[in-house]
This record gives sequence, C-alpha cells and structure tokens, in this order.
Amino acid sequence: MIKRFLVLLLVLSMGVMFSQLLVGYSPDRQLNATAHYYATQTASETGAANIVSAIIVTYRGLDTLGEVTVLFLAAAIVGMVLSAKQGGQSPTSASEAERQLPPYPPVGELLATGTQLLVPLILMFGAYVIVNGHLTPGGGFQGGAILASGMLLLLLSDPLRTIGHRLISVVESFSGLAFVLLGILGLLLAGGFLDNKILPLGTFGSLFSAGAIPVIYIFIGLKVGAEFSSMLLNLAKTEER
Amino acid sequence: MKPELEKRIVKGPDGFEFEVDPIRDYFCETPPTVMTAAYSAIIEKLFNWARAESIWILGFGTGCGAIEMRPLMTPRFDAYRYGVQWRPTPRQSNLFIISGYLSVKTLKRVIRSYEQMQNPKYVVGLGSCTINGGMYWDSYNTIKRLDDYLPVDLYIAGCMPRPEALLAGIVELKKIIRAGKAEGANIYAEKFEWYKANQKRVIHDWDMPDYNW
Amino acid sequence: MAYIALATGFLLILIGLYGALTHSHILRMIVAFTVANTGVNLVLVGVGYMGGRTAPILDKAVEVSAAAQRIIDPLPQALVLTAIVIGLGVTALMLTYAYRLYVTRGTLDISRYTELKW
Amino acid sequence: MQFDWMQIPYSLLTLFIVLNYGMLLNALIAKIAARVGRRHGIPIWQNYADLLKNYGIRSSITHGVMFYLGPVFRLAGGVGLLLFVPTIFGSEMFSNLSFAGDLILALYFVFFGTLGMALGAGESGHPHAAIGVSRGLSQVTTAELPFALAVFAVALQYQTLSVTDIVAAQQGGFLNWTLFTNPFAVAAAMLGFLGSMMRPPFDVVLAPQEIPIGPPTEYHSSYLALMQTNRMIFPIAKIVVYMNLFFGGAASWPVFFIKVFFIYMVSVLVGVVFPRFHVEQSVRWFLVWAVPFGIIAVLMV
Amino acid sequence: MVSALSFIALPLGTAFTLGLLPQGMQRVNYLLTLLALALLSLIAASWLLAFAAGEIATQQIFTAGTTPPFSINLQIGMAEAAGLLLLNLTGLLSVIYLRDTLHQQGARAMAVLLIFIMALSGIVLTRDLFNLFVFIELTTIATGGLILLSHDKRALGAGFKYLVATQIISITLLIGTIFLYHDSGTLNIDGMAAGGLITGESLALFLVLIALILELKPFPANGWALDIYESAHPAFSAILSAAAATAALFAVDRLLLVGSNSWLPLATAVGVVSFVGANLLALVQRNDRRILGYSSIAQMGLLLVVVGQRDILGESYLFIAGGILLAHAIAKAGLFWLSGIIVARDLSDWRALQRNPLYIFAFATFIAMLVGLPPFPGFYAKWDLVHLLAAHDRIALLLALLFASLLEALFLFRWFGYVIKGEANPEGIICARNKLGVIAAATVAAWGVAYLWGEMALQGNLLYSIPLLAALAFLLLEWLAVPYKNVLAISVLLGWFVVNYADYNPLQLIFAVIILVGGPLILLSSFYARGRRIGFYPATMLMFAGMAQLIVAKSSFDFFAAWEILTIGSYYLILRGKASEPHAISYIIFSLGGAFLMLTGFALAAAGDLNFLLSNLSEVAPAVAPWVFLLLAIGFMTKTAAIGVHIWLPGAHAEAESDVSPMLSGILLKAGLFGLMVLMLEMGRQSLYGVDLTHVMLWIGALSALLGNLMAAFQEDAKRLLAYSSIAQLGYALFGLALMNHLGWLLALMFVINHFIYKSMLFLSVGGVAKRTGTRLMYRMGGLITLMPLSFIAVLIGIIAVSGVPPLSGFGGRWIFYNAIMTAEYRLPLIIIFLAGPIAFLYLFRLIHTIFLGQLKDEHRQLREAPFWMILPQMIFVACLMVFALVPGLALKRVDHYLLQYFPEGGLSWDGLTITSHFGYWSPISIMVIVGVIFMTLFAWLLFVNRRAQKVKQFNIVFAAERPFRPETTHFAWNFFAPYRKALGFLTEPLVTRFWDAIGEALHSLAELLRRFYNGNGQTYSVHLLAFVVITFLLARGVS
Repeated sequence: MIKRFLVLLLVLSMGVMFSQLLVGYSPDRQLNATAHYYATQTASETGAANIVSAIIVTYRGLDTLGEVTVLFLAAAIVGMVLSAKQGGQSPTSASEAERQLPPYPPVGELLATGTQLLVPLILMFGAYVIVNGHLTPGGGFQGGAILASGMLLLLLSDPLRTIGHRLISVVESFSGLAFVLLGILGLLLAGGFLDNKILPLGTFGSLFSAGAIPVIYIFIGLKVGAEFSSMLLNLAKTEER
Repeated sequence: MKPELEKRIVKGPDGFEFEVDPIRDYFCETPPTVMTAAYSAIIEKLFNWARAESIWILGFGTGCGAIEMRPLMTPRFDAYRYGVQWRPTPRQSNLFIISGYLSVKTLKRVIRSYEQMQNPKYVVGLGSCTINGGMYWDSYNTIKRLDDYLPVDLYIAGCMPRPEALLAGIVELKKIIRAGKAEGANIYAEKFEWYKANQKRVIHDWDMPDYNW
Repeated sequence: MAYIALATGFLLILIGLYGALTHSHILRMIVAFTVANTGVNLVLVGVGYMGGRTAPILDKAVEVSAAAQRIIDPLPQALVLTAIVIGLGVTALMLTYAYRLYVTRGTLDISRYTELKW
Repeated sequence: MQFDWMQIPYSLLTLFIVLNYGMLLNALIAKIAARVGRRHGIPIWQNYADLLKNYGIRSSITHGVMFYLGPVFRLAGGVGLLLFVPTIFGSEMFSNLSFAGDLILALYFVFFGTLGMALGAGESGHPHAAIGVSRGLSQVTTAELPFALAVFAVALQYQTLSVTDIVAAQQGGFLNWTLFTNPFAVAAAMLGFLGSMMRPPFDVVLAPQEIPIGPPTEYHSSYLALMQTNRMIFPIAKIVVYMNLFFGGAASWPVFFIKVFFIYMVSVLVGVVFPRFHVEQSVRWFLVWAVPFGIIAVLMV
Repeated sequence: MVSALSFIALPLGTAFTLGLLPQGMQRVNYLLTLLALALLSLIAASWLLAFAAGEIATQQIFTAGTTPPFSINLQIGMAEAAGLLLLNLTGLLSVIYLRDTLHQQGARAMAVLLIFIMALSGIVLTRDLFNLFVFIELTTIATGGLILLSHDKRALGAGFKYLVATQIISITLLIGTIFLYHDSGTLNIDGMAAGGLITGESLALFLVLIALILELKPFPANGWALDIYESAHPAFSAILSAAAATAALFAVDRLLLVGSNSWLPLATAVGVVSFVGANLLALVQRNDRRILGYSSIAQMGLLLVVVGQRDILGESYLFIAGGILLAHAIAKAGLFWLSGIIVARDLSDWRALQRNPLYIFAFATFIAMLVGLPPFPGFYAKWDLVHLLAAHDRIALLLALLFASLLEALFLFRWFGYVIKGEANPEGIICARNKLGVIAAATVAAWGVAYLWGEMALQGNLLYSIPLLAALAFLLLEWLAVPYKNVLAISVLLGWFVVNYADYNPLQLIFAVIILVGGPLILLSSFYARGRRIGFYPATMLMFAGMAQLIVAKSSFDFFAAWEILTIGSYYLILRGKASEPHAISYIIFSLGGAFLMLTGFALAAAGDLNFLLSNLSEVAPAVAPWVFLLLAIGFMTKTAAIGVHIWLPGAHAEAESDVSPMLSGILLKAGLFGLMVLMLEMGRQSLYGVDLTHVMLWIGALSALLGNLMAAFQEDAKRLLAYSSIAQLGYALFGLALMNHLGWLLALMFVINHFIYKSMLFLSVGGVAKRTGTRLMYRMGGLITLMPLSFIAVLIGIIAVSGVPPLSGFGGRWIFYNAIMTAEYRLPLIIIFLAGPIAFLYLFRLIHTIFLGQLKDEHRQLREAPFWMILPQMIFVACLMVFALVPGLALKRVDHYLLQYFPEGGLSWDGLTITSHFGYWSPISIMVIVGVIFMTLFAWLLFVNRRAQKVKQFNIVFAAERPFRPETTHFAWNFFAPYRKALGFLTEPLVTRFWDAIGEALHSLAELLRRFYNGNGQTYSVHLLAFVVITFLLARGVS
C-alpha cells in the first residue's frame, strides 16, 4: 500500500512537472524557422509533395536509417532470443515437442476464405501506399506495416505454415543494404549522405518524381514488411509450444 | 626420573628433528674441585679474617629450629654486630644453618642449595636432630646424621638451642674460620663420591644432576 | 485542441507510468508502457499542431507558394513516426524477454526476478 | 678545559677518596637505620670485610659473556659518572675528566651501568633477575622524569649545561643555591632522588625474599664484589650531581663530605619511615606528586 | 580523410550484409565483423592523428544535401575522433574476445554488436537532438540483445529491468526533446545553444538532461545497470562500461552547452553523489563484476563532475576529461576482460591470476590506472582538476572528490591484496589465446596512453624520469635469478648516487646517502633469497626511484609524483609479507589519504599554477598559507606515522619480509621527514586561528615519542616493537623540526641518520632471528646469545645507540636535543618527551633480553647464526655506528653550516675534538676513550680475580632450592612490563585504532545499509528512476 502511495506521489509529481510544461506551452502562430524552410523549400529541393515524407526520407534520413535499424535490431534480437541456441530450456526441443502437441483446431471457413481473398489485396494496397509515399499520406513504414499485416493474416489462417524464413531475411538484409548504399551514393553523387538528388527530381507531383525518395521508400517498405514478418514469424513460433 | 627430565625428540623451526637430553643439555655436570687458597699466606689470612667477619647466612629454615634464627635479627640479639647477615640466595651465602631435623624431602633441597653456595662455605647443624636424629631417630623420613650427607663445621646441641646458643656457635665458627680450618667445601669435593652415595641411599627419587652448580 | 491533446497525452503517460510501477505482472507492465508511449506520441503530435491549418502535403489544396501559411509543422509528424517505430521495436523486445523469462522461470511476476541485487 | 695527564692520578685520587668515604658512609647509614630499630648495627668497617670476603671467595660460576660483563658495566658506569662530573668546585684537578662532556653526559651515563647490569642479570637466565629488571626499569621511567625536568629548569635558569658554570652561578652565600632560587626544581629533583636510591619505599626492585634481591640474584663472589664497589661509589657520584646542581657544589673536601651526607640522609630518613610501594604505586606517585613540581619549575624559569 | 559517415554506413552495411550471407558461414561472418571494426578503428585513428598533427580543424558533416538545422549534421573534432577510436577499438577487441560466443550465436549477434558500436559512434557524432534519441534507442535495444550473450541465466532478468528503466528514460527524453524543439524551433543542438531561446529555467531542457544523465547510470538510480554489469558477458560489460558510458558522456557534454551552462551545477551535484555513493557501496561488495559496475558508475560520476566544472577548467577541460575517461575506459575494459577468464566470481577467486606474473602485471596496471596513480593519465588529470578546483575555491567539492577517491582506492587495493595473497586455485582461470591477446592489448594501451598523457602534460612526462624507467626495467628482468638482479639493483642505486653526487646540497646529500647508499647496504641482505623473487625488485626499485626523485623535486608536481611512486613501490613491498594484507591496505589508505591532503595543500598553494615550484611555497598568500601548511604537514606526517595516523605502521613493518622492514623503517619513513623539512624551510612558522602550528607539531611529536615508546614496551612481537619504536623516533625528529631552531633541525637530521643506521640494523637482526626461529614472538625465543652471537652484538650496539647512552652515537642526538630545547620558547610538550626518554629503556631491554638472554628453548638448541648476507650489512652498520659515534662531524658539520643560512643563530662549533654549543660541550672521542679505558681496566681486574669461573648451563640457577621445570616456564618474557601496564597501560588504550576502526566500520555499515536499497526488483528500480528525476528536479528548483 505504501508502495502504491509512493508511486502515486511520484507520478503526481511527474504530473506537476508535465503541467508546468503544459502551462508554459503556447501553440505557435507562425511556423518556426525550420518548419518554414520545409514548407517553402521541400518542393524545390526534393520534389516531394508529402513534406513529411521528404523530411523522413531525406532531411532526417539518418533518423530513418536508424529507425529501420531499430526494426532490424528488434527482429534480429527477437530471432536470437527465440531461436535461442543459448542455455536455458532449449527451444530446439520445441520442434520435437511440436509434433506431439495436438493440432490446432481447424480455422474457420470465414477466415480461410477471407485470407485467400484479402491477402493479395492487402499486398497490393501495401505496395500502393509505399510507392505513393512521396505524394500522399503514407510511405514505406505504413506500407511495410500493411504488407506485414498480410503476413499476419496468413499466419492466423494457418499457424503451422512455414514461410521462407530465408527469403525474409534476405529481403530485410538486402533492402537495408540498399538503403545504406543509396545513402552513400548520395554522398558520392549529390550533396551528402542520403541526398535524394542522385536521381532526377522529375515532375513535381507525379509518381516518378522526388528523386530517390520513392526508391528508398520501396526499400524501406520491403524492409519494414520483412522485419515485421520475421518478428511475427518468430513470435508465432513461440505459440507452437 | 621426572618426565620433564627424560630425553625427548624435538623438532626445530626448520623441521629438523633432534634429541634433547635435559640432564646433559640444561645442567652442568662437572663435579666440584678442591679449591685451595690461591694467594700467599698473608693474603689468605686477611681473607680468612674477612670471611670470619662477614658471615652471610642462607635464609633457608630447614626445620623447627628456623624459629630460633629470627630473634637473632631483633634488637635483643642483634647478630649484625658480628658481621652476620642473611642472604636470600645461596650464591651469595657462606653459611648454611641446618636448623633442626631434616626430612629426606628437605635434604634434597638442602643438597641443592648447599652445592649452589660458593667455596668456602660452612654448615652448622642446629639441634640434636642433626647430630643423631634426636627424637626422630626412628623416623621413616628424616635423616639421622647430617655428617653423612654434608660436611658439617659445627654442631650446636640442644632441642632446641636458644638464640644465645646460636650466637655462641657463630662466634665459635668465626674462630674456626679465622684459623683456616673451615674447609668443608673442599672436603665435600674430595669425598664427593662418598657423599653422593650416602645422599642417593636415602633420596630415592633422585631427579637432578649429581652436582648442582 | 492542442491543449487537450497535450493534456490527454500527459495523462496517458502518467497512467502508463502508474500502471507500470504498480503492476508486478510483466505483461501488464508492457501494456502500461505501451499506453505511456501512446501518450508520448500524442504529445509529440500535439506540440506540432497549429489551429486552423492543414496537413503538410502539397497538392492542389495547398499550393507550394502558400504552404508556409497553410500547413502545420511537419517535423513533429516525422518525429512521431520514428518514435512509434522505435516504441514498437522496444515493445517487441520486451515481449520477447517476457516470453523467455516465462520459459526459463515459469513466472511473469517481476518481483520474483531479484536474484541479482545489492 | 683540556685533557692533561695529571688529571689521571687526580681522578684516581678522587676515586679513592670517594670509595672510602662511600664505605664508611654506607656503614654509618646502616648504623643509623639500625638505631632507628634500636639495634646496635654493624661495625663501621663492616663494608670493608664484606668486600674483601667477596673478592676472597675461591669459586665462581659464569652463565656467559654478558653475565661476566654485567658487573663491569655496572662499575664502569659508576666510576665514569663520578669522573665525568667535577667533584670539587674551583679545583682544576678535582674536576676530574669533566672536559669530555657536560651535564647531559652525566645524565645519560647513569644508564650505562644500569643497562649493562640488566643485560648481565638477563643472561643468568633467572626469572627473578628479569622480574627485578622489569620493576627497576618501570620505576626509573617516572622517577627520572621530575629529575630531568628539574635539570632542565636549572639549565634554563643558568643558561648553561656545564656543571662547573652551574656551580659557579650558585656561589656567594647559601641563598644563591638553587635550593632557594628555584625551590620547585629542587623539590622535584629531590622527590625523584628518592626513587633512584633503591631505598624504601621504592625498593621493591630488590625484594629480598619474593625475588631474592632481584637482578643480582645470581651474582656472587667477585662479581658481587665489583657491584658492591659500585654500590659505594655510585650513590655518591649521583649525589655529587645533585649537590652541584642544587646545593651550591662543594669547594673543598670537608664541605663535600658534609653535603653528600645530608643529601644522602634525605633518602635514608624517608626510607626508614615508609614501607614499600608497588611498582605501579610508585609510578603513579612520581607522576602525581613529583612531576607537577618539575612542570612548575620548567614553566616558571 | 574517409568521411566520418563511414562510422555509421560501414557497420550498418556490414550488419546488413551479414544477413545476406547464407547461414553456416560463421567464419566469414566473423571475419567480416572483425574487418569492419578494424577498418573503423583505423579510420578513427587516422582522424585522430590528423587532428593531433593539426592538419585539419573540426569538421561538420552535412546530410541530405542541406545545411542544418534543416537536416541532420554530424561533427567530428579531436575529442570525437578520440572517442570514436576508443569505441571502435573496444568493439574490435571485444569481438576478438567474444570469438567463441559469437561463433555460437551466429550472424545476428554480430550484426547487433556492429549496430551497437555504430549507434555509439552516432551518439558521439550527431549534433541533432532527435537523432541523438534515435541512436540512444538503438544502443538500448542492442544492449537488450547483447545482454543475452551471457551464459548467466540471471542476465535475462537484468535485461528486462534494463528495458523497463530505459522506457522511462526515453519517455522523459522524448517529452523534453519535443518541447525543446517547440521552444527553440530547431532540433540542432548547436542551434539551440546559439539561439539563446532556451534558458536555464527550461523544464524541457531539464528533462532531456536528466534523461541523458540517467543514461550514465548515476547513483542511486542505477540498480538495473549494476545487475547488467554483474550478469552480462564480461566482454559486453567492457563495452558497456568503456564505450557506452563514453558515448553517453559526449551526449551530456553536448547538451550542457544548451542553456548557457546553467545546468552545470546539476551535473556536478549528480556526479559527486554518484562518485561518493558508488564508491561507498563498492566497499562491501564481493562480486567482481558488480564491483566493477560500481566503479564504472563512480567513474562516470567523476566525469560528470569534470563536465560540470567545465566553466573553470578552461583549456585543460579536454585534457582532464580525456585523461579520466581513457583511464577509466581502458582499465575497466581490461578488468572486465580479465574477469572473463576467471572462473568464479568472488574477488578472492582472482587469486588464480597468480599463475602468471603477466596477469598480475596487467591487473596491477589496470588498478593503478583506475586509482589514478602515476604515470597514468588519471594522475595528470586529477592533478590539474584539483588545482583548478582549488584555484576557484571549490574546496568542498574537491574534498568530496578526494574522499571518494580514497574509498575507491580502498576497495581496489583491498581487491589487489586478495589477489596477491593467499593460495590460488589452479583451476580458477581458463584462458584462450584470443582473450589473452585482448588483455595484453589493453595493457599496452594503458601504458601507451600513460606515455601520451605524459607528453601532453604541462609538467613533463613522468615516463622520461630515469629512476622510474630503471625501476620499470626491472619488470623486464624478472626472469633473472636473485643474485644477478640484486647486483644490478645495488649498482643502479650506487651509480645514480655517483652520477648525481655533485648536484645535491648538504641536506639532500644526507637523504641521498641514506637512500642510495643505505639502500644498497640493506639490499646486501637480499642476497640470501633464492629463486627469482618475482615482484620484489620492481617494487623496491620503484620505491627507491620515488625517493630519489623526491629529494631533488623542484616543483610540487614532481614532488607529488615522486611521492606517489614511492608509495606504490612501498605498498607492493609491504604486501609481499606473509600476513600483511590488512596492513598493506591500511598503509596505502593512510598514504593516499595523506597524499590527497598534500595534493589539496599544493593545489591551494598553487592558486591555479599547474606547475608550481616548491620554492614558491614561501610566497603563498597569507590567507591560505596556514591551511597549506596544515594540509601538507598532515600529509607528510602520515608517512612519518605521527601519532593519530600511525596505525598503519606497526603491522606493515612487522609483517614485511626481513629485508623489507629495514628499508621501510630506515629509509621510507624519511620521505615524510624530508617533506616536512622542505615545507618548514619554505613556509616557516604559520599560525591558524592564533595557534602556532609548529607548536601543534611539537605536541604531536612529543606524543608520538611517548606513546610510540609506551606501546613498544607492551609488544610481544619483536618487529612490532621495533615498529612502534620507529613511531617514537620519528616523533623525536618531528619534535626537533618543530622546534624551529638551528639545533632542533640538526637534532632531526641526527635522528634521521641514527635512526636509519640502528633501526635498519635492528630490523635486520631481528629479521634474521625471526627467520631462524620461525616466530616473531619474543617470549617464544630466549637464550640465543650463544647461538647467534653476531646478531646479538648488532642488537646490543643498536639498543645502546637507540637509548642514547654514551659513548655511542645515540648520545649525540640527546645532547643536541638538550641544547636545542634550551632555546625553545614553548616548553609544555617537553614534559612529555622527557617522560618518553626512559621508557625507551623498557622496550629496548626487553628486546635484547627476551630474545638473546634468558632461557634457550628446546626447539632452538640447534639453531645456526643468521645467514651471512643478513649478518654482513649488520656488521657494516655496527661499523658505521661506531664511526658516527666517534666523528659525528663527518656528516653533521656540513649540514650545520648549511642550516646557518636558514637559522643563523645557534650553530655548533666544531673545533678540535670537542663540539661546543652555546650552552655546553661534548667530546665524543674523549668519552669513548675514557669509557673504554675504565671498562677495560675493570674487565681485566675481574678476569684476574675470577679466572677460575666455572661455565654452567642454563638450568644452573638458584631456584628456591628447586630446579627449573622447562625453559618455557623459566623464561620471564611474556607481558614483561605487567606492573607498568597496571600503572600507565591506560595510555596505550588503542583509542586511535578504535577511532579509525569506527570510521571504517561506520562506512562499511552505511554501505551495507545503503545497498539494501537495490532490492533487485525491476519495478523498484523504476521507482528509483522516477524518484531521482523528481527529487533532482525539486532540488534543482529549490536551489535556483
């Protein structure tokens, strides 16, 4: 009880701090210098219509690279932990245990059919979101997540399905590598690391525009999709026990 | 033999073991020798005078007569007048007064103390018990004749002799000393074998070297 | 608007923290942190909000020339995306840990994992 | 002051006079003590007889080299102390060998004999000897303290460490003696003096029956004779220091004899009246009663 | 130059490539990882070299073809380059170290590791706040993964606690970041700092700062970090401690620029609390990795302080911070790596290192580096830091830092003691070659950095000092047998003396002779040793090197460095003794404590001058001068073991080896006296609050003399007795110095010489006896005079000399003493010293009596004389004593004249045979002749009258008509001065010991109590974190 009270006290103190932030906050009337720059210069510099995408992929591309790396890391660690060649109750025995386990109850007709119907659509939608990331709301992350949701659906409909792990890992690594290489190309060919001007900017507002942004977004999308899928797969395996 | 006098194996700090024989290693066993007057006669005379005038008695009361020695220190008798004083250690004493009957147990201590005194040294037997055993003549654990065990320079008879007798005896002893006739220590050295044999005859638990330096 | 968003965000954070610090069940803690993260994200977006403006996408509705007056600050939006992804990564990691902990020790009570102390 | 060969015979003469004086003085004091007990006491020449007898003992034993050397140290200490201090003030010849060092030399040479004796006693292997030494050393630590303080006070008072100069400063009437010019120092010194004379109440070191006379328990014949010789010289040598420092020194032998006698009598008078102290009692006694005088003396100078 | 972006692109690319490679190609994966890290290290090195050479200036790296603040930019400068090199090298070495584990875990683990290093590099490089957050999160997640490299099952729990903690940190960080952005309109850190929009009051800035500080794991909100250190794979802990903390420090440092330094006090405060707290808690820790964890936290605290004090450090900032950081990183990484080859986890299990001296060398290097001993960078850094702090009157902070450093030294040296002493478990260590290589690399790096920092130091490189080099050279000669090394050591010392002879002034010459001629003399006794005697010569030579440097030191830095060096050397020497571990630790703690006081004193005196000349001590501002004097004096007096700080000495001297004790007592103690002489010559009298400090020293000297003697009298252990006697003798010397007159100083010098000769001799004799009898307890000896006559003679001469009885040289000391006090204006302490004098007889007699006289024991009946090589120096000392007794002018005359320039009054006159002072006179030769003649005459007389003496044996004593039972019961020796104990024993109540024990006890209890705080519950740790944030906030607000 005392502990709860203490925690409450602490949280309330945090609350007091936050409230000070809140009180001190006043919404900007004007865009600040940075935002103003983005608002006015994005179009000419990057050719992307979606300023957020431009920021994500180009201006703050290094963040995004880090972000992608976070996913990569998370996936790798999840894989490491769950494939667990290390001590403890070795889950390698899990695959043997798996056979003795009773099979899952059969998936419903609705789910099975829905999967068959929806997965291609989902994948397509994901691809769309990815390639249009520089124009409309969306982009690699969103698209990648949509791609992975297709994978989730597949897993739900058939938990025992084995999906090419190897493929996923090659995709994630390859797209990551490609991202880095594109960044380095920017360093070599254009104004700096991850500069999108290594490709022509094209016509503002069209699909093939904004330099390397769509290309990078594609890789991001692939990578995010692959990472999420790999994580899902690995987590799904834990279910097998 | 007492256990502490038995030979024993001892381990040194470096781990080396060797035998320790207490009697041999801890005691000097050399027998006493006759010590003649080393100086010319006149010096020896001077010394004999000094010896006579400076009689240091070993403060060791061996029997009931010890009680008679105490009054000698008091104002009434004041033995100091005669150059007499008591010393607590045999090393510095010249005169051993065997004060009364001498049990065998005490004899052993007396022998030790006597042998630790330096030449010249004198023995006075006090009371009849030292002469012939006195009333303890048939006792199982007192000696009868002091003479058999130590060379006695002077007997003072009585049971017990009074302090005055003791004083008279001391004065008599001084005469003997001055005359150069108090050579008990040398007699002891000469007849050492005989004395030892007598001593060992009565002392059955002989647990000391033959001569106590 | 912004104030409401911020206040809600802060509240979520506080709720999340309170939950994470009072529930000793690991999964509950993870959920609580997710709540808190959501709050953070809300705060992030809320800070960038400007009343009466539109999304930072340049199209026919918002011409490039008028963008500076029409759109809200795009940067927090970019940031929040990163924050979300990172939060996701951490959550995934925590879940994995939770799984492994359960496998090795058979409990999800965090107060049982105190063999390392002092 | 420089060395002169003539100093050797004169030093020997001093030694001879002091030795004989010591023999007689000691016997006299024994007689006085006997009279206090209503006894007649020893003859006045008794010490000569004792000494001669001990030299005349025919046999002796030795426990080892240090045992052998102990009495030599002891007597050398006594003789040295005597000779390092000028005996007669104003006499070139009876200032003995004091050219070798000043008051400090005398002060520290006191320990020469003590140390050697203690070592010799130690080698005898007799526990009682060791116990006696332990007691003696314990007692001397605090018995010396008031004396040292007094000496320091006197040295400060006269601004010199030379014994001759100190005596010189006290000339011209007995009111110039340190006794009157610096009574606290003298009080401290004389209380300390009691402790260093091996007389009651500070003679538990020699407890004759408990630890048969302590350190010299194994000594006999000529060793003992040497120590007796020292016993005649050493107290007088010490008293000479006191006399020179506190009582105006002596300008002639008669004055010397009288002053030494009276100073000696201080300890005798105390001794015949008081029983013995434990070692720890005497240690405390000196600290509580004697040292404060010394402190006052040092601070007041 | 290769772009700095390669620090991000290269590892990332490699990490992704690893995923592309088919499975089962572990070797290739591993090689790739290695290659990438090696390449990165090379690039970092090339940057660093370029910066160091001044070829390039700090560079900005822009991304996305846009300038900041609109895009993210990186910045690399000298500091960053160094940091990057450190990170990547640590990574590289750890990867080598982790070879087997990584092979087992596969490509994923390597990728995670690479990304971890990448993220750390990113933290160092980035100038964008949000980017910083991303990199921090990357490290967090990577940490979460790398914890699992451990074989320890508990690591899992630790990892989860860690993740929980980082959640809270990242929430704080993000909230702060976004509001900072809102307030400043930029995410660029330099932009924020330059914009001036962020004030010191900013709560957002506080949140960001506190989050970054929390990344440094400040005490006490760090339970999770400790658990990780304890359970993670040591190689990872190495990275975490060395690299991750470094990176976080860079981040904190950068952020503090924002808000124009107004949060510096926060950093300082948190730093101090961490430094003190972590070191305190480490005191009661027994687990090696956890203790390293505590130490890491402490070091981070220290660095935080340095960062927080940036405003006053000026140009030295990088030098100081870098020095401490590198020392910490290399040492900690090295120690963690070492812990990886140790099988068991208790501190004492490190004894396994004894298997190879090289392990010990590495361990010693790391420990010395952590403590900040010369010649390692921490030493230079601490010197500068302390000086600057003192110059800006931040004394309280300074004292807190030094106190905590002392705590740190305490647990580190205690650990070192455990390792050196005791039986090693041969199974306790498992060592692969790759791991060894890594540890060796760290050791080399340690010395490399030491050299580097020396090069950069204003005060000159300590590694150029020839004595130190000579001492270190003996490390390389360890394979030689003792006789060769001994000859070499002796000739080195003598050679150094001959070379420098002409440069010493008379005062220095006396000390030089004692050190450089007396040292070899004592070393003669070392010939008796067999085998190689590993560790002895480097330590000895280190001590001598320090001493040799000390007496010629011109600046306070040289002096202090020499002081530390001789302290280390002597510490190792003491530690070599059989049961010496607790004494060695108390020695080093008192020495370091004293040294820290000295350091403070010097710093106060220097007023910011980093290269302060000792001769300027006389010109210290009057306001601080008494304090300087006080601090320095206490510092020196810890070495002379003045009463109050003496408790290290008896044990240390008693337990040391036979030939070490004389060096310690005869030579080492003189260092303190020399320091005091320098101090008092330069500063003269000082009074504090109206109290003349020299009067205080008089009291201390007198009390030391009294209590030292008194305690010596009650010892049963012969060497302890001598040790206490040293305390007393040094008390006399101190007293002499404090008299502040000509003769007082002469007295002190006389004591210096005398004490050296007779104490060395006595220690050697007693050492020889103890060697033969196998005990130091005097009551178990006895009667050895006939078996060991030469030792007896040495002791006899020794005690006569010590006691000051004419005709030996001790008397000269007493004579000068009396003459000196004649002019003393303050007389009260004299009473005590008078009392002390005769007490010396007590212990001296006891020493010779109970050992050599009395009853010989059964088991000693067949002993032989001490070894020749131990007797030889004793006999030389006997000769020296005799010569010095006869012609003291030989040594003292020149000093007497030399002292005239400082104390023109009261010199001695040395005409002819007699030495004359203003008050008295003294003729040593006459005394000797007179005493000799009297003695010989009497001896001859006795020989004549006593020629027929019968030699008897030990039981032929008068025993009250009985005979002795056994020698043991006949030897009166134990508690020899029982009546004296009854009378004055209360004075020897170990009050001082109790006082220090109580302090130690209190510290330990406090630590034991405080560490309960870390109850192991991840949730509680989070509460701590939160509470830390809140409390810090409240405090910060309350203060401002």
